[in-house]
Amino acid sequence: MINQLPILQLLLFLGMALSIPLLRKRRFNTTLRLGFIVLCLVLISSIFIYIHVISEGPILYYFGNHAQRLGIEFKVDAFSSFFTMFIVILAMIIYIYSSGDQTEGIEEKEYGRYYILFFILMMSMFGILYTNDLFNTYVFIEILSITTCAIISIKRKKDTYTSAFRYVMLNEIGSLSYLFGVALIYMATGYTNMTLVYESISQVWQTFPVNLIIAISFMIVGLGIKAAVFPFHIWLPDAHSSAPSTSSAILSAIVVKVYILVLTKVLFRVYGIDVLEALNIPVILMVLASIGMIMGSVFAIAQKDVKRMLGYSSVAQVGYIILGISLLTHDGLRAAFFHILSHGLMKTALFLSAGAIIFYKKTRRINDFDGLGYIMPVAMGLFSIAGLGMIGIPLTSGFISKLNLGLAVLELESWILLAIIIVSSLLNVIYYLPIIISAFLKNEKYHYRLETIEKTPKGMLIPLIILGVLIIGLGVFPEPIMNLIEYAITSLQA
Amino acid sequence: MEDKIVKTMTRMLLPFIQLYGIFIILNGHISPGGGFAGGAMIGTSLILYTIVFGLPKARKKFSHRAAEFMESGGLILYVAIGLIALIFGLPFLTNIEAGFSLGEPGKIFSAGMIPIIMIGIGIKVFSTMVSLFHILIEEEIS
Amino acid sequence: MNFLTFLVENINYLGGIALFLIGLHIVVTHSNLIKRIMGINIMGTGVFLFFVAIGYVKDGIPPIIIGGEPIYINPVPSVLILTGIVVSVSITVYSLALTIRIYQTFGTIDQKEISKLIQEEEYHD
Amino acid sequence: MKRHITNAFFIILFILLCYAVYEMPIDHTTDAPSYNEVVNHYIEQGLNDTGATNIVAAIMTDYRGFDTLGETIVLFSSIVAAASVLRPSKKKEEVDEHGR
Repeated sequence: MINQLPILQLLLFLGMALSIPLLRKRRFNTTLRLGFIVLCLVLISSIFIYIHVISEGPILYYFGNHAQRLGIEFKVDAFSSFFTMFIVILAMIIYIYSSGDQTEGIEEKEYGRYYILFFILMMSMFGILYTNDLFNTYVFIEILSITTCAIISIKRKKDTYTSAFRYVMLNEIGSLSYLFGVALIYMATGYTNMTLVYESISQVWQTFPVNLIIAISFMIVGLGIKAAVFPFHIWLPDAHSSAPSTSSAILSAIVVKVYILVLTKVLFRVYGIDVLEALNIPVILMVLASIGMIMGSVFAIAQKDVKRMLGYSSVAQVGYIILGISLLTHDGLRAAFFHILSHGLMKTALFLSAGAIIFYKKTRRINDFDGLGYIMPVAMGLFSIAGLGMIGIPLTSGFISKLNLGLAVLELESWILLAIIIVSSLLNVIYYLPIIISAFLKNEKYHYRLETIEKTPKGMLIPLIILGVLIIGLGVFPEPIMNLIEYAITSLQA
Repeated sequence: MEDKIVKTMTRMLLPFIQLYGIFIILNGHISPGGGFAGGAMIGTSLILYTIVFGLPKARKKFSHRAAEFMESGGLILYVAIGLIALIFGLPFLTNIEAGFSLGEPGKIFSAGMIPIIMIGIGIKVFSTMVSLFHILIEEEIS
Repeated sequence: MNFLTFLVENINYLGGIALFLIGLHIVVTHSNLIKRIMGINIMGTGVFLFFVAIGYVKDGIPPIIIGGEPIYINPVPSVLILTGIVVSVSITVYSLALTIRIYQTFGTIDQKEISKLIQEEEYHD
Repeated sequence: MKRHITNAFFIILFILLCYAVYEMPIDHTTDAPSYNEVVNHYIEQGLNDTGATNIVAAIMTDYRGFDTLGETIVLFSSIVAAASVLRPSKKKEEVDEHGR
């Protein structure tokens, strides 16, 4: 029975998305409550799957009861079920925020469509993490990209359309180059199932080295465009500045991470470490990551609009994660996975609190933030906790991930990378600290209005508090999460 | 498009295009073609109708309620067929072991669930094409 | 001589790669939105042609079982491309819908003019 | 000047990709690397497994049926996406024409 759970989760999301148009007659928050129940069910079942997978090993699920090489296969192991749990938890927090949130630009009557897209998006992310088939990943990537574009353009404003259009164009180039990589791999090996491709690549890569190098570089470029790795990140800041803040939270905290996880799956499950080192692919990734870490932060400093700054800082943090992965060592992966978690939490916190601040204060410019700490204690408090986390102040999860990344890099004695990490952390300080300082220390401008504390609605307050607690909690006791990540790494490298 | 000749021509042509589309869908698992090709054919016949007779009349022929029903209906049909296998404990979308009749090859009701899925895909592609066309066209007028 | 046979034999692959790169070039250099959508379609056709060309077998017949021992072509790429074509249709419709909206709000579908208009707006507020 | 750089870049990419294809065996026969035992199984056992003579339809709906389900979901989400951009959904009370 446990084998059927992964596909039932997907169908649960699909059923919820299909049932929203049918529930239109009833009041809207019955749909919201039903959606929340669906999310809880999926969370419980993914915890259940995670426990089962840890004890009995990966679930292999062949669609249509065919042999592995004939049909499509779901391979649910510690790696995929760990990250699906993370995605569902984050999505629940954003879901609570967005259901309690009237601040968004989306009109009330658009909500039905927003949640249809939300649940189809969740379904495709679960599908991407579960499938063990290259072409099936492409189909799910397409569902993910069309729903993320639709989420951005649902806010009917002038600049959302242009940024959504640019996002569609770049996304389409990304998925077509990923498909080109799959075509080259199919040409060399004849399989699309990841484990079979892995076995045949380990024999065949001497005979078709150029073909496989170009295939993996097309995949890196394709997924790099979608994951906003540095040279291809052009779409991210515009998409973030115009999209509703719940969508940009989903986009930068979860969707970007899913594309990075697809890249790790392709690198480790399809190519394997020794073939990668033989074709010296990690060097490309390291170069991309380190440029991204520096340039992302440099651009972020120059920004005046809060959301664009957060977008550029996402580009820099993606560089951290890719750097961790490109080290191809156990510690590198551990640092990268932990940073995926901590950055997901912190970026969601930043976007949701920025959304609340922008709505109440009608200001998007960074230098209008002075004295905000007293006007909106919760939102600004969370913004500064997450900002301190991004800088890497001890007691926050950001510090732990930077520490691990530094240790992983030290293990390889590559001093340049260590210098790059330090420089980019300093750059982070330059653009996060001024906001926090001006929000709490400079308050003479708003002195006379100290007593009018904006009451953010309860529905938006709870997720912000949960996020703050999680960031601090992850920073203070990282051990339980760390050995969960150990399972994920061992299952990835098996 | 007030042209008389074009109107009578389409009125004569439409049934044959749609008949041929249905033929392609039903024979999807015997001869080349299948859900996509057949669905696209029926879809284009209705788009031709919309172009020639205008959106309001096309709305009556393929109303908004029917489009919405067909879209989610096609998807629900596909998922339901997949779930039948789950009842017997077999993985999702199993065909012959899950009790679909094999039939002898070359006949229409032969290959287990494949013709049913073909019909589901045909309905889905047809209604998606037509309602996408109506969404794009409708925006022009209003 | 060897290069010539390579050229003649693999003309499908070269065609696919050429279409892919032409499409990419159009999307990168042109600023008219409709042209960029067409560039994406050309790119998609290029990848699909390349993918189907992998399954080509000399004098193979389409995989409809008709008894006897004919040589069949490799059916797997054609199945994968069926899905790919439908996916690229839906992406094109979505970007066309966006272009209609952009035209209604900005009055132009040229990327350069649109970014100029946006800069002017940012300058004002 | 910028145009020449981009054109040069695309020509180099073209040559690179042709080199990738250059390695592949030239003759399109049944012993190409992609014509392996999976394809032979589809062609020989396809009829017995699924009963469909059209192997492409058999693969599309039976062997790789989940791909086609994923792709129907793409169609469904493209309608919702296009409608969310273009069609302002009417107020819930309007009974006659409910927006998608």
